[in-house]
Amino acid sequence: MEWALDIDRRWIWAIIFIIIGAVIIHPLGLPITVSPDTQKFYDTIQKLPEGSIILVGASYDIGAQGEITPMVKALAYQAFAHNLRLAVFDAAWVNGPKLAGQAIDQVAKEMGKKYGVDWINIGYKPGSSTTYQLITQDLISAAKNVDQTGQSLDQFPIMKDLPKVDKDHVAAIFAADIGSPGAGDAWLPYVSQPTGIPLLVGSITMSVAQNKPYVASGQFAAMLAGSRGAAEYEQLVGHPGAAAAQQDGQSLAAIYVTLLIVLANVAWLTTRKKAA
Amino acid sequence: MGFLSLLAAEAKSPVWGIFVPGQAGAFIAVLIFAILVYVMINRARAGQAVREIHKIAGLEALEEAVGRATEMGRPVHYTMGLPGITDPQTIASFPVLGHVAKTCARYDTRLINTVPDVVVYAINEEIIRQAYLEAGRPDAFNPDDVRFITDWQFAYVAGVLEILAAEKPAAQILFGGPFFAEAMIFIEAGALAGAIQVGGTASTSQLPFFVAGCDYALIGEEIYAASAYISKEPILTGTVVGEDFYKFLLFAVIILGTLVATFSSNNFLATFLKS
Amino acid sequence: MDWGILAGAICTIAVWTYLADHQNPIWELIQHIYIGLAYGWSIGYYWHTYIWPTFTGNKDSLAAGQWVYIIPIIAGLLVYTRYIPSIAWVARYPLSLALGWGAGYVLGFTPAVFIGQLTNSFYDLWTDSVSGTINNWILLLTLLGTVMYFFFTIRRDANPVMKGGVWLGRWAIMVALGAAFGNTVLYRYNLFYARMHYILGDWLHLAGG
Amino acid sequence: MRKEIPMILTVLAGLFVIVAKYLFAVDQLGWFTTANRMYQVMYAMFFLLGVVSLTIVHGKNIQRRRSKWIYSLILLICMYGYGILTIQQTVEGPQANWIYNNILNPTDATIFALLAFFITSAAYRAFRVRTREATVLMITAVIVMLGVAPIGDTLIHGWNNVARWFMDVPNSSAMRGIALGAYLGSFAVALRILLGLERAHLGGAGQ
Repeated sequence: MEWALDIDRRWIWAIIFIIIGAVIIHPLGLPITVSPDTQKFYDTIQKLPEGSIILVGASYDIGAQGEITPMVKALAYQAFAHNLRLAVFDAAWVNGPKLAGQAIDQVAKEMGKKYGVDWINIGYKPGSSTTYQLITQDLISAAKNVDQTGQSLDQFPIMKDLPKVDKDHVAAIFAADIGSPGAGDAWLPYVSQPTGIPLLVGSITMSVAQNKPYVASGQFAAMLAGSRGAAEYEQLVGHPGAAAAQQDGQSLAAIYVTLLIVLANVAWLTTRKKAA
Repeated sequence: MGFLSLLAAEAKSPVWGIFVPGQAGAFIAVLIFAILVYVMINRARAGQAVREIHKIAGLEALEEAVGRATEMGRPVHYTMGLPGITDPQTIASFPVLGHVAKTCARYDTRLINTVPDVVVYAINEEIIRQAYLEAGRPDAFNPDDVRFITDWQFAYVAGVLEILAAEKPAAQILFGGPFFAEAMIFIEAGALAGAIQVGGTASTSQLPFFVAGCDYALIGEEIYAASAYISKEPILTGTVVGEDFYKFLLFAVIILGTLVATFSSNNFLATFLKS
Repeated sequence: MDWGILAGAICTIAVWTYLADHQNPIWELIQHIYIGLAYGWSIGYYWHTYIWPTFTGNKDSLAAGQWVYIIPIIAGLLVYTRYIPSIAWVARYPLSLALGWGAGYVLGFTPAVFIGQLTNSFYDLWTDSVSGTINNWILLLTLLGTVMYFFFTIRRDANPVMKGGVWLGRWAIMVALGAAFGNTVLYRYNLFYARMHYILGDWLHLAGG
Repeated sequence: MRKEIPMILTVLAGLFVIVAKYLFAVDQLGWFTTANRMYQVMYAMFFLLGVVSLTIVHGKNIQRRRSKWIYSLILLICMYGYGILTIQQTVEGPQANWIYNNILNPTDATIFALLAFFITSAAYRAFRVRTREATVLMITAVIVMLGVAPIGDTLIHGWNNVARWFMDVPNSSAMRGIALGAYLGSFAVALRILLGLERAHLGGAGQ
């Protein structure tokens, strides 16, 4: 079995191209069941009164858009269908508001929602923890009164209902979580905990395990557990999209990596026995 | 909507007190912590005996890593991941960087430190310069070996991969954090270069790779004990001892709270702590 | 022909050349272009969404009468003195301020989150359902074990309680790290899937389903 | 002067935040909001440090004609060129946006997605059942992986729930244990800063 230990890793990599390519050309479409966590996420938003504002904390980067953007899109579908309003903001990830803004813009155009009335992109503002805290005291000041493109914020009607991020003006926060700073160490201590606004989290698959204690304690009101959670959410919202398609890739990836681990260890154990 | 917000404003009419409402429990928790740590520091200052920290293999291994690089005549690469000056993990990494830099200066081995954050970059350069000075080798310090790359994660990754490929370090130290996806790429690249790797982070999502990929790994809180462990300074050790006492308290609170939760439907302890 | 998608596809494939050879000129080129663009973008972004409005905006800016901002602006600019060796130490002023401020934030805000985690660890050890009771016992014991694993001043083999706790804690940590690893694998593949979909779907129009 | 004043600034800034956050009377004065605004402006002024550093590093490369200096030149041209373009037409301008969407975004996303390859080869080459701990780590990883992906449930009905139990019970409490420890560690570091015990940032290595 020594051959297995000496394999050039580029063969292992080539197979990744083949299996993921194959599943894109011929999707499997395996059925998925909706988990209680995702159902709770959906129900929480569904229960918000019409017209209320959800702050979209776009704490993510270009690299994570493959998982977070589908969540933001599905959120926009549900929120707009339910006549909720969205405000995009972040103080830690410079690209996040741009990416989330693009996704929401697409859905808004499709559903006839207007920028500045039904949604707004306040953009990224520097300052990290300080700025997260400052928006709970004075949002316009924290944003220096300009949106993503540099236009004055106070000319938009939605901002009249959003002078600051507190319980009276914001019904819920959706925070993307791709690690640190993210939902657990920025949005929770500096925004959600001081104001008492429920924190809904869209976590990348990688962070799900470490976010579980916060879901258990209720500090995260609900959480989308990575791409699987996003796919379940897309199913609930009725717009299956990128996340649903990714599930086939996940299935093959799980099998492939499992087989590799087994092969490598069998090979390692047999050669070790021979050496002994 | 307007009426509702008016009602809400009414409900929040000022209740005078010492603490901001809802913050008393948190304040007391911090206060007890501060007192414990302070008492332990004072004991240490007064020269009284302080408990010792048990052996932490990962920190002992730093010397071994630099030694290996010296034998092979190749540099050491030190990274803090994607640090930020206000992040405790970053702060915990500074003394370790100083220690590694001093060791490198003594062994006359090149230390390459790559940084993706401008503020931390400024600090790191100071720390390394100072370490070389303290080791009596100020001339050996090369400011170009402390490299700012960019604050964009994968631009940083791209830059570091280039440096790793060009410099072929014999030892790689990934300490502090916060670490994100770049950690695994560095560990893989380090393994490819045959480097001895020492890691430590409290960034939980990256810990599996540290445990699986590094020769030595510090898990979570262990990194915060590093500065005390390295310096053997009784005062810093005192803070770690204070922490340990606090953990006993934590233990007691959890067990007490569990007993209350099991035998009573009204958990007054939880209510008190959240007040 | 969508030139944008074509450009994106070329960039995507250029990055993949890294897998064949990690020092090839295509990779070198794309990586430097990318670093330059990444930083260039943030210059324009900061400029229009924060820096310029701080000086000339119609609210909360110098132009709107907030002259007091002169102080933090100068304090912030002091950080650039580090490029002038003779007065480089001046840069420590704003940095020290930032450090103390950050420490204050840690002690001011995270304890409330900490308390929330703590009060959720008061488990009911005798619930109505058998599975709930068993789960709560497991939750409590593994939590205590994990905390014991991080005692620094008590030797791990000091007494049977410590030994048992650390043993349980280490197993629990390994299970948690395994769960984290499994999730991470899937995460990486999801991102790769998105890139492959860009090439096979958006560019070549081969995606089925 | 060079070390004392920074030390005092550190302590004052830290104490101010704590007092303003916890004490009711200070909270009512609204000083914290003012201070936050000022701090934000100061922090924002740091934004050019990166540009300056990159210019110095790569400028030196070009000046001294170091190997691969041509790439440094390309980097600086891209940085300043794109910087000027985005200042001129904002980041949402037509050309600026085109470059972002069709060069920057695909490149960044693809570099990030390279991790799928590294994690696979790492799993193949580094993960061995050397110890019982490593065995547990791997078995859990496989159970969870197959449980999160729909394939597990398709192969064995109910696998999904097994994976969720692992995530919700042992994983959850161990993660909480790690987090509680990390919180305490971070409090201790913050406290050491405010007590003046941690002063590496002032240039001293350790003590």
